[in-house]
Order: sequence, then C-alpha cells, then structure tokens
Amino acid sequence: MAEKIVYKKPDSLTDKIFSYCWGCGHSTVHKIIAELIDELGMREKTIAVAPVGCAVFAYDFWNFDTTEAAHGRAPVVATAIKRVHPGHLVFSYQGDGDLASIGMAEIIHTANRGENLTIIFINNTNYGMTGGQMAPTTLIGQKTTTSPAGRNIKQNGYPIKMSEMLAQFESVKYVERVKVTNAASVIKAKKAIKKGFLNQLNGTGFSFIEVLSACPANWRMEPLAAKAHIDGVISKYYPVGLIKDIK
Amino acid sequence: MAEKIVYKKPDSLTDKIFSYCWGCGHSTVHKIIAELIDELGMREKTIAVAPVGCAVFAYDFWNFDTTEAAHGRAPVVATAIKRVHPGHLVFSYQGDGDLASIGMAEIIHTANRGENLTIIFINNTNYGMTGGQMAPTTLIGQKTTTSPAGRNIKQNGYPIKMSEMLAQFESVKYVERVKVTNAASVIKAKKAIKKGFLNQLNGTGFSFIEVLSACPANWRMEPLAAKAHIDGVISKYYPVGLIKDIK
Amino acid sequence: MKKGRIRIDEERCKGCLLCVEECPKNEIKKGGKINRFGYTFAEFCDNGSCNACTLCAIVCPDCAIEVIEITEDEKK
Amino acid sequence: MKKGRIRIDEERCKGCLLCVEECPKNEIKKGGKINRFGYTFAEFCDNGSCNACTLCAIVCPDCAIEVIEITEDEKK
Amino acid sequence: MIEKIIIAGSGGQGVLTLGMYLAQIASFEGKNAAWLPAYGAEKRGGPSFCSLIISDREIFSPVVETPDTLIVFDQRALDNYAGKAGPGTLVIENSSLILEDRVKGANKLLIPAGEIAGKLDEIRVANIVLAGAYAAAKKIFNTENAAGVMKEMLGKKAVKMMEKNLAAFREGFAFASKPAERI
Amino acid sequence: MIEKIIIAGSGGQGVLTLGMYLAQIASFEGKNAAWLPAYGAEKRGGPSFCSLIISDREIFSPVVETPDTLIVFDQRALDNYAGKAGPGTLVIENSSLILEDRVKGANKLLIPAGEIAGKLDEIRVANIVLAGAYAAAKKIFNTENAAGVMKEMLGKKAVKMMEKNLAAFREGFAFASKPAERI
Amino acid sequence: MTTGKQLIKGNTAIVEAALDAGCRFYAGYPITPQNEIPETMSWRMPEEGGTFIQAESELISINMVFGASAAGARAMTTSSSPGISLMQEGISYMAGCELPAVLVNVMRGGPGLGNIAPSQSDYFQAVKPGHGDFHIITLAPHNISEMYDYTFDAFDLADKYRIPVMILADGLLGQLMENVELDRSRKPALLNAPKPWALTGASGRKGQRIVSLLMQPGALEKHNMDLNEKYNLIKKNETRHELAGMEKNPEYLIAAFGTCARISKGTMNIAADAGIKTGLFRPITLWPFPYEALKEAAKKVKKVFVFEMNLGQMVEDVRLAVGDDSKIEFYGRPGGGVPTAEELFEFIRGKVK
Amino acid sequence: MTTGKQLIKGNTAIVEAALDAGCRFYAGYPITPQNEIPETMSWRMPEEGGTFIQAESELISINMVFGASAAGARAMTTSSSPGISLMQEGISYMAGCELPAVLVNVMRGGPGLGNIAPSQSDYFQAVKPGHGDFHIITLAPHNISEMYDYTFDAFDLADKYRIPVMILADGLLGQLMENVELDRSRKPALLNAPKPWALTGASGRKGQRIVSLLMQPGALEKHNMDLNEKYNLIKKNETRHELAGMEKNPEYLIAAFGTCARISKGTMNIAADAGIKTGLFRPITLWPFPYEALKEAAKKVKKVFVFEMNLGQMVEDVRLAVGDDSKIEFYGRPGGGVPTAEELFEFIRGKVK
Ligand SMILES: Cc1ncc(C[n+]2csc(CCOP(=O)(O)OP(=O)(O)O)c2C)c(N)n1
Ligand SMILES: Cc1ncc(C[n+]2csc(CCOP(=O)(O)OP(=O)(O)O)c2C)c(N)n1
Ligand code: SF4
Ligand code: SF4
Ligand code: SF4
Ligand code: SF4
Repeated sequence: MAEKIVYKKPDSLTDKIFSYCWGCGHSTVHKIIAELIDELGMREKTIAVAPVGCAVFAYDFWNFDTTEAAHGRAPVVATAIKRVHPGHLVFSYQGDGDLASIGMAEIIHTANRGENLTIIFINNTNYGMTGGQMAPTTLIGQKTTTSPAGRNIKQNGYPIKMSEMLAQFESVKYVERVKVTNAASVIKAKKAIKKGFLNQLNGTGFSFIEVLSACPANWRMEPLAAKAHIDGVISKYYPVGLIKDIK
Repeated sequence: MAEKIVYKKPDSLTDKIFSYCWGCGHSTVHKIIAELIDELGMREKTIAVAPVGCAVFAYDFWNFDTTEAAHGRAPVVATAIKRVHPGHLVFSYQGDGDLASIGMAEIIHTANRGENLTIIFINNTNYGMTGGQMAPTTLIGQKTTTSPAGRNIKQNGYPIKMSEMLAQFESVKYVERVKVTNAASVIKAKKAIKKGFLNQLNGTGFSFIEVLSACPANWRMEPLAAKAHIDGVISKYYPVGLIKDIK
Repeated sequence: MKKGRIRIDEERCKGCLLCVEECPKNEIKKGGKINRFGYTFAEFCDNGSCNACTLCAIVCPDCAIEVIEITEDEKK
Repeated sequence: MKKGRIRIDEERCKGCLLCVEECPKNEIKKGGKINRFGYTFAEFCDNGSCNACTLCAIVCPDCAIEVIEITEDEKK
Repeated sequence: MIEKIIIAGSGGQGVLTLGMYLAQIASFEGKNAAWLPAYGAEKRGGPSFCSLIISDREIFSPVVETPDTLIVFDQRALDNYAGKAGPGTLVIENSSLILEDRVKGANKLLIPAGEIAGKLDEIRVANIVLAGAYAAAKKIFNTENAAGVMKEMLGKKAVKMMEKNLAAFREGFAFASKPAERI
Repeated sequence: MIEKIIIAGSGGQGVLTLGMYLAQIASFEGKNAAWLPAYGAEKRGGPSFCSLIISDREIFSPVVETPDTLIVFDQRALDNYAGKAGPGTLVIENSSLILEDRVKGANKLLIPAGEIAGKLDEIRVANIVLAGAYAAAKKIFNTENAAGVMKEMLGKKAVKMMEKNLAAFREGFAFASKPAERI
Repeated sequence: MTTGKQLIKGNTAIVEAALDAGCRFYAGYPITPQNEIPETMSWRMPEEGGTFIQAESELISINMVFGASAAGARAMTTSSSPGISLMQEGISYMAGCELPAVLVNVMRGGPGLGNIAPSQSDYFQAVKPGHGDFHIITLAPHNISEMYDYTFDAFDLADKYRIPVMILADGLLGQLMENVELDRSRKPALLNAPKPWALTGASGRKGQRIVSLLMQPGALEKHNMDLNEKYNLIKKNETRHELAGMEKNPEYLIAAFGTCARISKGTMNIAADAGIKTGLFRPITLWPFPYEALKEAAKKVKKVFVFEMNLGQMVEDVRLAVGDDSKIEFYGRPGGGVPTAEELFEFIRGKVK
Repeated sequence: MTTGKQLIKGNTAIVEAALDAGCRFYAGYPITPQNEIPETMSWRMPEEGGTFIQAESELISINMVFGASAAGARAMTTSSSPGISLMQEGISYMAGCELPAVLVNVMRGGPGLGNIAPSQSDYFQAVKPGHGDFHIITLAPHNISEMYDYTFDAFDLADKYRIPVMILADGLLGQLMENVELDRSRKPALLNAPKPWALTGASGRKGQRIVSLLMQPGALEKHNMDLNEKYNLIKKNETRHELAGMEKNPEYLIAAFGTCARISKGTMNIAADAGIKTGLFRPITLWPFPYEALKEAAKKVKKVFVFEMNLGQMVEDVRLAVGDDSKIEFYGRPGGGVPTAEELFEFIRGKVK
C-alpha cells in the first residue's frame, strides 16, 4: 500500500496561518494564486502588489516578492514595476473599496493604457478592513455601517460593475467574473486567474479577473450562509462568467 | 424703416473680451451657455463650476455665480453645491485633461451616484492651458508636446471616449456629443446643452454633453483649418450625435 | 425677403474668419486693419444682400457680431 | 475505486464547514474541540469512503486539508 | 479609589459591551469612567480587547498597563494578556474556553461563564455572567444599580432580553460569592 | 559691461527666439547671459515676453526691471511695456505693427521690421530684422559671430533658412545704421 | 441617572458637536480610527435634515466640502493621517478661496500606512499644511468634553474668519469613551450670520466668484498680504492655551498638547508626590501657537519638558517661544507609542536630579 | 564656440542631469512652470532606453515612482506646488518604505491655484512633508549649474540612504536660461550598487516585501527609531551650505536660499558699494538644515537678514539656529513677487542706519 499526497499547501505560501476571518474569500484566492505561481514555476519571477484593505497582509502569506501600495494606487505601482521588469509576472490584488472607490482613476487609466498586467479584483460588496462600510459595489438595499437603512439608489447610485465597465476599453483583453463558493467554482476561478497570468506572460495584455468573495464578518453571516448569499443573491446582480476575451 | 437687433451678446456675459485664442471652442461654448441661461431666465439661480484649464477664466466672462475647483474635481464640487441648493441650476464645465485625466474618479463617481447635474465636457484632444500636451483623448498618431512622435497605442492606449463610457451607467440619463464648427452645429450644441439644463431643472438627473472643440493654438492650425480638422478627422473617431436619452 | 446688416465689434473680433466661411451671401470679408490686440478683424461688406439670417453671429466664438434686421415700414 | 484520507491541520482550520458541505461522501464533520484560536475545527470521519477526490481541500480557504491517496500495491 | 480593568476575548463574545456596561454602572454611581477599545485589523474571530478605568478622581491616562482586574474570555486572550497580570491583579477567567491555565498565583477566579450562559439558553450572555462575577469579587458597585443600568442599556431590547441578562448577572454573582470557587 | 533687454510682442512673432538668439551670440563672445521668458496662460495671439541680461560679470538677478533696451513687436507690447522705459532706455519698435507711439524722449528706433521681412517674402524673420537693428544700435556684438551663431541655431533648417535670416539681419543692421532714421 | 454625565466616545462627540453647531453637510471616507464619525453621520445627519455623503476618496471629501462651503453651508470632513495627506491640495484651495469648514484629523501612526495606534505625528502637517503661504486654525482637544466643545466652536471660528479649522485629535481621543457632562444648550453664535460672499445665485446682483487664481501682476501678492493681516488678527484674538499648576511656583514646566497633555497631568501628580513641583503648558490652538504665553511661563521655571507622541514636532515651536534651548528637554514616543504618566515622570526625574 | 558654455534652461538641466545620473523611469503630469521637464523627457528618455510615462495625475506620478523605485530603478517625478500637495501621501509612503527617488518642485505662487510666477512658498511643505514622523532630503539650487548638479547628486543621495530627495526650485530657476559649463563627465557613484531590498523576483530566496504598515505592537515605533537614526546620520554627513563674503568680516549676514540667495548676491555688491559689508549664508540642504553653521556665522555679525519669496518660512529655521530673535530681520515677497537686489538693499539700509 502506497500513500501519495495529492493536495497540499503550495510552496508559494509561507507557513503563516491566514489572518483572515473564517470563510473569508481572500484566503481562498490567496491560496489559488499561490498554487498557480507554483504550477507556472514563476515563484522567483513574480512581483505582487497588495492593496490597502484586509489583503494588505497578503505579503505575510505569499512567498514571493510583494509590495504595498497606497490605498487604490496598486495598478499604477504595478504598471511601473512591470515597465521596469517586463519579463516578470506582475499583478495587483485589490478589494472593491480599494479598486472601485478610491482607486477608480488608477484602474481605468491602467486599463486604458493597456498595460500588460493581471488585476485580481476581490468584490465582497463592502469595505472589510474598516468595518463593513458601503462600497461602490454594495448591493441595492444592502445594509452596511454607513448605509444603515440599506443602499439607496437615489443617494448612492447603482452598484458599479467594474468588469463590464472595463471590458468596454479596447486595450482590455480579458475580463472574467468568478466566485469561490464551492470546489467547482474555485476550480473555475483558478482557471480564470491562470488565463490572466498566461495572457501577461505571452504578451497579450491587460487582464482583469473579478472574484465574488465572502466577507462573513461584516455581512454578519456564518460562512455557509455567506456562501449561499453569493450563490443566491450577489451573483444575480454580478453574473459570473466570461465577459471579454480577445487574442 | 425700423431696425431690430436680432442677435446680440447675452446678459449672462460680462463685457470682458474672451481671453481665449482666436477660433477657440471655449469661446463659442461660453457664449451659448450664457444665451441659454438668459433664455431659461436662470441667471439669478445658476451656479457654475469652472475647471482648471484654459476655461479657468470662465468666471471673468459669465455674469452669474461661479466657483473654481481644483484640477479635475469640478464634478464633486458641483455635487456639493447642488445638494446644498437643490433648486438651483448647477453645472460643471471641464476640459479633457481636467475631466478625463486627473478627474476620472470624480466624474465616474458623480455619474454613478446619478447626481442631478449637468456636465459640459470640452474635448479639444489636448491640454490647452499648459501648452498642448497629450490628453487621454488625444487621437492615435496625434503629435503633442509630450507625444512628439505621435500618440502610440502601445504606450498610451486608445483615446478614451468619455461619452460612451459614462452612458453605460444606469444613473446617467442623457449623453450627447456635439461640435461647434459651423452655425448648424452650434445650434445643435445649444439644443443639447439646453436639454441637459432642462433635465436638471425637471429632476431627470445626470446629463453629460461632450463638445468637440478647437484648440487652434496648440494644434498649430489657423481657425478654419482647425474647424476642418474637427469635421474631417476628430469627429470620425468621436462621432457626434445622441448617445443616451432616458426619461 | 428680409433685409439686414451686422455690426462687428472691432475690439472683440479676433479675425478667425469663421463668419466669412459661414455667410451664405458673402457679406463678410477679412479686413485690412488690425486692432489693438494685433488681430486683423473681419469687415462687413454691406453689399445689400444681408438678410439678417444670424448665421455669422451664431458661429462667431467671440460674440463680436450684432445682427440687425431692417423692416420696411410699409410693405410693397 | 481510489481510496484516500485527509489530514486536517487543527491549527489552520477555522471551522467554516465549507469542506463538510462539499464532501460527497460525508467524510467530514464539525468537530467537538476548539483550537487555540477558539475555533471548533472540522474532523475527518474516516468511514472508509474517502476517495481522495480533493474537493474538500480545494474549497478549504485556509489550506488546512492535505489529501492523501492510498494505492493498493497489487491490484485485485 | 481607582480600579483598572482589562477585558480580552474574541470578536462576537461581547467583550466591548462588558466593558461599557461596567463603565455605565460606574458612571451611574457618580464615578469617572474611561473606556478604551483596541480596534484591530481583524474582525469576527479576531482578538477583541478593551480597557476600563473607574475612579472617583479625574482620569488622566486612559491606558491600562497593569490592571487591577483582568477578565479573559478564552485561551487566546489568556495567552496574550496573562503577562499583564501583576501580583495584585485579580484574574477572572471564563473557564469554559480555557484549555490551559497560565496564570500563577492566588488571586484568580475561574468561572465557566459559557456553560452558565448555555444553561440559560443564551450563550451571548456569558459576558454578563462575567459582569456578575466581577461585581461579586470586587464589590465596587451596588447590585441594584447594575440592574437599573442594564435595563437602560438594553433599551428596546429590554422587553425580550432583560430577564436572561439579569439571570446571567445573578448566576455570575452567586458563583463568585462562593469562596470555594476561588483559587 | 551689463546690458539689460526686454523683448515683448505676441505669440508667433518669434519674441522668445530673438531673445535666445541674442543670448547665444553673447555666450559665444564669452559673456554671461541670462534669458527669462514670461510664460502666460494665453497662447497664440496672447502676449509674449522675455528678458535678457548680458554681462561680463556674474548675473545675480535675472529679472529686468529697467531695461537698457526695450524691443517691442506690436502695439499691445508697446502699451504694456512703454512704462518700463527709463530715460536711458533705447526703445526699438517694429513700426509695422505700431498704431500709436507712446514713448516720449529721444532714444528711439522705429523700424518697419514687418515690412522689411515681408519684402524678403518671409514674415517670420521680422524678429531677425530687429536683431540686426539691435546689433547696429548697440554695437555690443561682432556681426561675424552673429552669422555663425545663427547657423548653429538653425541647425538642419540652415540649408533652407540661412539666407533669408542673414538677409533679414543685414537689412535690420543697415536700417539702424542710417542715423537719419533714429528719432 | 444620578449624574448628568453621559458615556460618550470621542468620535461620537465630534458628530454631535457638528450637528449642534449647525453643520448640515458632511462628506467622509472610512479610515480607522475615525470610522464611527462617518458611520454615525450616515444616520444622524439625515435625522437633522442635512446631507451625508460617503465620499469615494479623501480627495472627493475635501472637494465636496469646498463646494458645500462655497454654497454657504456649514460643512465638515474627517479622516486620519494618510487621508489628511490626500487633502493637502484641497485645504490649500480652501485657504486661498477663504472658505470656512471644519476638518478633523484623528491621527494614527505613520509614515505611510503605519498603524492605527494613537499618534501625534501629524503636528507638522497640521500647522504647516499644503503649498503656498497660508494657515489654518488648529485646535487640539485633550478630553472628550473638548472633542465636543472645540468642534462646536470650530464652526463659528471658521465662519468668523473664513478659514478652515482643523481639530487635531488622535486614535486615543477618538476611541475613548468617558462619562462627561456636555453643555448642549449653547447656540452657535454665527450660524445665521450672512455670508455675502457665498454662491447662492446672482439674485439682484452681478455674478460673483470663489477663486484662488490671481494672474494679474501683483494681485496674488496683495491677496497674500490680505490673508496675512487676517492671520495676524487671528493670532491676536484667538490664541488659546491652558496653564496649570503655576500657583505653586513650580520649578519645571511640562509642555504638551492633546493626549500627551492629559497624560502629563497624571505625571504632575506623581511628581508632586515625589516632591517635584511641575506646571503644565498646554497649547489649545496649535496654530496660532501661544508663543507669548509660553515664553512668559517658561521664564519662571528652570526647565521645560516637552512631551509628544512623535519624535519632536511641537518642540520646534516651544524652542521658538522659549528661545533658550538649554532649558528644553524633549521626550517623544513615535509610531503609536503612548507613554504612561510614570514613564514621563521617570524622564523628568532623570533630568532634574 | 569659444567657450565650453552652453545656453540651457533650468528645467532642461534637470532632465539631462537625471539621465546622466542613470534615471531610467520618469512619470509626470503637466503643470506650469515645469512643463519642459515632461516635454523633454517624452523624447529624451526613450532615446536613453528608459521609460517615460505621462501620468494621468500627480497621484499616479508619485505612485508610479513608488513602484519603479520598489523595482530597483532610479526614478523621478516633477511637478509644481499644487501637484506636490497631491503627492503628500505618496511621499509619506515612500519615506515609510525607505524608497529612494528624486522629486522636483518648481514652485509657483499659492495657496490654491495661485499663479504661475516664481515663489518659495512651499518651503514648509518641502521640509515638513506628509503625515507621520519622517524627513526627506531637500536641495535648493540657486543657478542653472546647480539645477544640473544637485539633481545629479540627488540620485546618489537617494540610493545611499534609501530616501526620497527633493529638488526645491522655482519658476524662475525652471524657466531661466543661462550659459553654463556643465561637467557631464561625472559618473553616478552608486548607480550600480546592489539593492538587495528591491523587488526583482525571489530568485533563490524567500519572497521579500516593501511595506510601511507595521501592526505588531512596538514594530512601528522601532521603525521610526531606526528611521531617526538614519536621519541623524544624514544630518551629520550631508548637511550643506554656502557661506560667502565672510573673509571681509561683515557686520551683517544675509540668509536666503535658491533664487532669493542669488538675488542677495547682487544685494551684497550694492551694499559693499554703499560701504555696508554683508555676508551670505545659503542653506543648500533645506533638510537637513545647516543649523550649526548658521549659528556660528551668526555669532560674528550684528544682524541676520532673512530674505524669502514668501511670508516667512525658512526664517523659523534661522530663528532656531540663531536663538536670538532680536538679531533677525525678515523681508519677504509672497504670491510670486520677486524682489530686486536694490529692493533688498533698501531694506537692509533701512534697518542698519
Ligand atoms: C488614503 C486612505 N484612506 C482610507 C484608508 C482606510 N482603509 C483601509 S482599508 C479600506 C477599505 C478596504 O476595503 P476593500 O478595498 O473593499 O477591501 P477589503 O478589506 O474588503 O478586502 C479603507 C477605506 C486608508 N488606509 N488610506
Ligand atoms: C493639480 C494640478 N495639476 C496640474 C495643473 C496644471 N494644469 C493646468 S490646466 C491643465 C490641463 C488643462 O487641459 P484641459 O483640461 O484639456 O483644458 P484646456 O486647457 O484644453 O481647455 C493642467 C495640467 C494644475 N493646475 N493643478
Ligand atoms: S473582514 Fe471580511 S474581507 Fe476582511 S478578513 Fe474578515 S471576512 Fe475577510
Ligand atoms: S490654448 Fe487652445 S483651448 Fe486654450 S484658449 Fe487657446 S485655443 Fe482655446
Ligand atoms: S447675418 Fe447672415 S447674411 Fe448677414 S452677414 Fe451674417 S451670415 Fe451673412
Ligand atoms: S474548509 Fe478548511 S477551514 Fe473550513 S472547516 Fe474545512 S478544513 Fe476547516
């Protein structure tokens, strides 16, 4: 009888236990990114840009080079890094407050310039780190600490669909929205991110992967309820699937 | 024999001669805005927000209340003014450097919030005031002082079509692109801006009018050549016409 | 047919010539004099064909043109 | 049919139970003990039906599950 | 008098509420109170912490370095804060979530607040059980006032929750009043 | 020696180039030169201005308050800068674009630089006509050097433009050398 | 309740003070340790009939406040250190345009993202903000009553001088709850004072403007001179400080502001018990800094101890006031370190024996 | 040409210095009076094989420079006053992360949009930037040679100490053309020095990070202390100034930087002609400010005249150095006013008779 380990923590993760809450989508996405970096053999040629948000701690967990960026500015930090090291795999990893609120100008101009980068966008419909405030992605009617009566179209407008918006730009080559609620969706998410990385490595250009991600802490839900909330509610407004793919 | 003045300078203009260059589109748009404010009888209830750009001097010419705004921030300054004076006619007037470059986040969030405002966007495909540098709207191949070899897709991406982009937002009610090259187009432009103002006055919501506008000085063209350049070249990439109209 | 004439404000006119191009009656031309800003301002030809259509004034960026409609007191 | 088992890292597991929901063989359950972070971690049932499909490990956000495939040396 | 308290546990256990509750009682009784939370980067399940100073004089420095009382809700809190306990510190531990006691010395009160709350069918009142225990151990409050303040704090929720909270307080108080339980 | 010059006109007339040209000659002749443009908000047709100091000592303050020479290209420039002329200032005016002379006093050179350039079929060299006039009036340069520097500055354009520029310089120089023309 | 005291958090006190002062426009972006301000404003402001906007960035916050103020409203924004850095251009514009508003900085550790612990390391940026020659009034509360009172007063001050006023607090004051008795019966003195400069529509008059751009030769220089006169007036009228313990003729003076000042009060007691008499000089307005008062107080003592939660910022103003560096002893804790009263006392003891 | 001198504009000198120093990444946004820098960079940088990006805002500029520096490149951005205000957060992050870079501020009149005339009114913001306890090195050129030399040196300084270095110029120095002889044969000393901290891919090692966030208790405080040690080292090694005219034992000292210093040199000549002997103290590093040298120089004179193109900013540092306010006389022109040498002399004469 022989034993073979068929699934284990990837080398591109450190041993540090994720500091994220139970059931937090950041953990899952951190993990699949690390697995992909392993699979692509890029650990020694990857430079990641962490956001300001719960994932600011990403550099505690990823065992490859990572830099901080001021809140919202990760895409332009990544742009400069990529221009300095065009042969490296460079990606930014950003929450929805970071990317869709304060960082709106940065992501748009980066997309429009068509930088050869991969952007991983974690949409959990609120500001996790600061305690669950409303984000531009917060659903209509969703109660948060700054929309205690629920997000209201008249005051706050509609939730922004970053993927659909960025897909309009001619320089944007690949956009897909995924989720990480069960094994099947995690596998799809990983495939999408892999495509985003490969696009960069083969010079195709700007790729954007949006991940619908649970924030059980601020949604005040247990992880299984949070998962169900994504499957049943959030992905109704933000449909998962391929949005743009140009060779 | 009786004489009747059938066209004269509107009351909403001061006597000061426009400081803009000969054939500059800003002059034309300033004029038709002032005519409209007269026609709507709103001179005493209008508050305009000037940009940083050649039109920073708008307040020298408009005889109604006007404020400066930091470069790119006019839409949020206008938002606050409108929220404080919901019964007034409030508009921002911005160049393409101001609105589409440094002010990208501000215009998008304002549009997405669906503020009940009118935005007049002067697209002259370059930074007029500072000496004709490349703007996000600069055409492919266009030579400017910071793209001496012509705008290049690989380095700078495609020219951004602000109107088409903003029209994607559900909260945006009216978007039209116009030009001011001859009397017929000036009349159309005036109609579009009027609609934008009326939309605001009757509470329809966010309206955005893009004006293709000549910058003879930085294009290094005589005014008639600049006019022809808009008709023959610029409006090919930026087609004039109605883009969105929702009641 | 309406009759008209225009007044060009020599100080405001910058000589861009958009009105010259616009006028269906060729009633405006590039002038020969410069104003104190150094611009060669436009001049009304006054050939009697102006019909106060206002197109020149509409296209004039600098609000330099005033259009006057002349009505005969008694129609013939 | 493949055979397998899993190892749950009690320190890493936060008891979110995504693996419990995922496992087609009901081989994982909510445990009865807490770890030093106060989380009630998941437990492998070891009912013999685990086939090393790795679905639990794939869905586990916290990289707490290692999956081991057991191959019989000689096939029957 | 001056009483410095540190309360530590995890998010969701009512750590901050316990601190505020004690502060309210003190305030009601005419004392000064200064309550300070730690506001960490991690949310639910992450560490939760507050400090409280009660004094009849002005409170200048609201930061508690060496507490007179340390209340810990679980093992991680104990691991993190045991070091803060000085020789004179009373340590109150929610023994329901303590795996391994680390506090040396005599001044210690172990109370299974979680189990007591569980018996009341409302695990969320474990913090009030600890409040009762604290009141019994330190005797700086009038228990009547504790009840009045509780009602005030619960506000509209008092109708539904007052009884369980009151019971929790009493159970905690009773438990801590039995000298035998104190180690 | 120190020579302070103000040159004023409108965008497109070559005001700044004239200043730079004189600075280059000075530099070539081993003097110090400090050239400073005004960089206004308005472009073509708007006012254009630069100042230039030439000295054989170090130039500390590059701002010219009272010029030794004032060169004006048009009426607006004259309107704006006539006030800067002191009793000792030589005023060189491009009379082609002057409607109404405002400068009182004797030290004045009116030269129809526009017309002269027009006759050379190249209105753009009016500024070089003025350079020639300046050289003749002030005699601080060796005219040979003026030609050499011109060639250098024109660079690749020298092939096409050198002749006209040289002619413009000469015409200006000749005009200003006729004593009768100076008022 | 037997006392009129109420347990209130510093951040909440700021919200209530603003509303009581007639603030009806708030725009803010989340950042720890001041999140309770936008969170509370999100429901309290609508209750009072005002506008709450969760701005999408601090740039948007400050420029919305610019607009609301230009339109004549009492307006406020709040943030913490990195967010305040992002507002520097906007603050300079407001100063140039002479627009009143209240800005709150609940400071945290820096530089960069730093941490979220209480800090006083933005003193420099608060008293010397932005580009250009300008000042804003900066008030430094040291307890929760003052978080309320100074915020309340700030709105009148801002309107009186057409100037932005900053409340410089820190994470400790923002997060601290104290039981305090707030005087909420005060009415803001200038709430209904006319603002003829505000943009309300050119009704019966010519259009008017709010501008900081002054391109005519000499115009900006004159504007700066006018601003400077205003600043001199503010220096004369509004400079505030607290001087404590001087009745006992102390040999030593402590100079500290905000949280460090309250801790220093504890230190004074400890020192008194140890037989060392100290006084406390607490600047309340950091700009205008109470140079004269400090100079006078310093004359009476042998040494001035300067305590800050940073590596030495206010100490420069203390040195300018005292004029004799040999008298000054500085102790600071950067990066979110909060000193204890005992620790400060040990420092004093080490220097006086 | 008979001299090796070349007529070059201040803004252009900065571009050439950066390229000669091995700068291969430039991001910038247009703003007067420094537009020649991005304009020239747009073709010169590609010629040298580097990256030119016209950033879409100053926030983008500074954060691109952050990224390029983190990746190990020599990087620069340039702007003028309002744009520099927008960079305050980014500068603080760079200081926190200890990233080298060169920043140029070609100052104009403020506050707000102000005007585009030369000014020195951002001294405060240059020497006390951003939020948090940090410093950047600030160099103040006073002629076109120095625009080149200081920019060139700035890159080595930045790398040597892992710190942002600012060139504080103004519209006059940016726009001025002088004929100067540049020494372009120098090689940047540290261009090829290893940067083991830079992110170049974790080749043969663990992943490493660039961060300013330090949440562990005490970690940020320690980081601040470490930074402070570095700052002390810089103070010791890099403080620079020019002292002129002291050989004649002047009775008066002029203290001025940048443009005001060069004009003051003219004033010295005028004064000498009038029989008033003056010396000049010109700080070259504004941070670290040459306090000691100024203190020594000031001891030898009766009065110190401080001249600035603002309403009094550097004068605070002069007062800190001199320690005796009665010795100091300040004259400043705000809002883009440029004093003449004669004007400054009149001021001196008014004070000395
Ligand atoms: C300039 C600035 N503004 C605000 C903050 C505070 N802040 C930290 S994280 C965050 C939002 C994070 O939300 P999101 O990007 O959605 O990420 P999540 O935490 O949900 O993963 C904010 C506002 C900051 N650090 N810097
Ligand atoms: C923060 C800031 N950055 C840069 C500038 C300089 N600036 C003034 S106007 C302008 C661009 C104007 O271009 P555009 O908006 O297209 O208007 P136009 O002049 O063409 O009408 C710039 C970059 C500034 N004033 N403030
Ligand atoms: S707060 Fe939300 S996003 Fe942040 S770690 Fe917790 S669950 Fe994840
Ligand atoms: S530079 Fe261009 S936009 Fe500006 S006034 Fe002149 S023509 Fe108009
Ligand atoms: S009014 Fe019409 S016809 Fe008359 S001059 Fe103008 S364009 Fe010509
Ligand atoms: S999915 Fe992972 S973290 Fe969640 S319960 Fe299972 S093993 Fe534990």
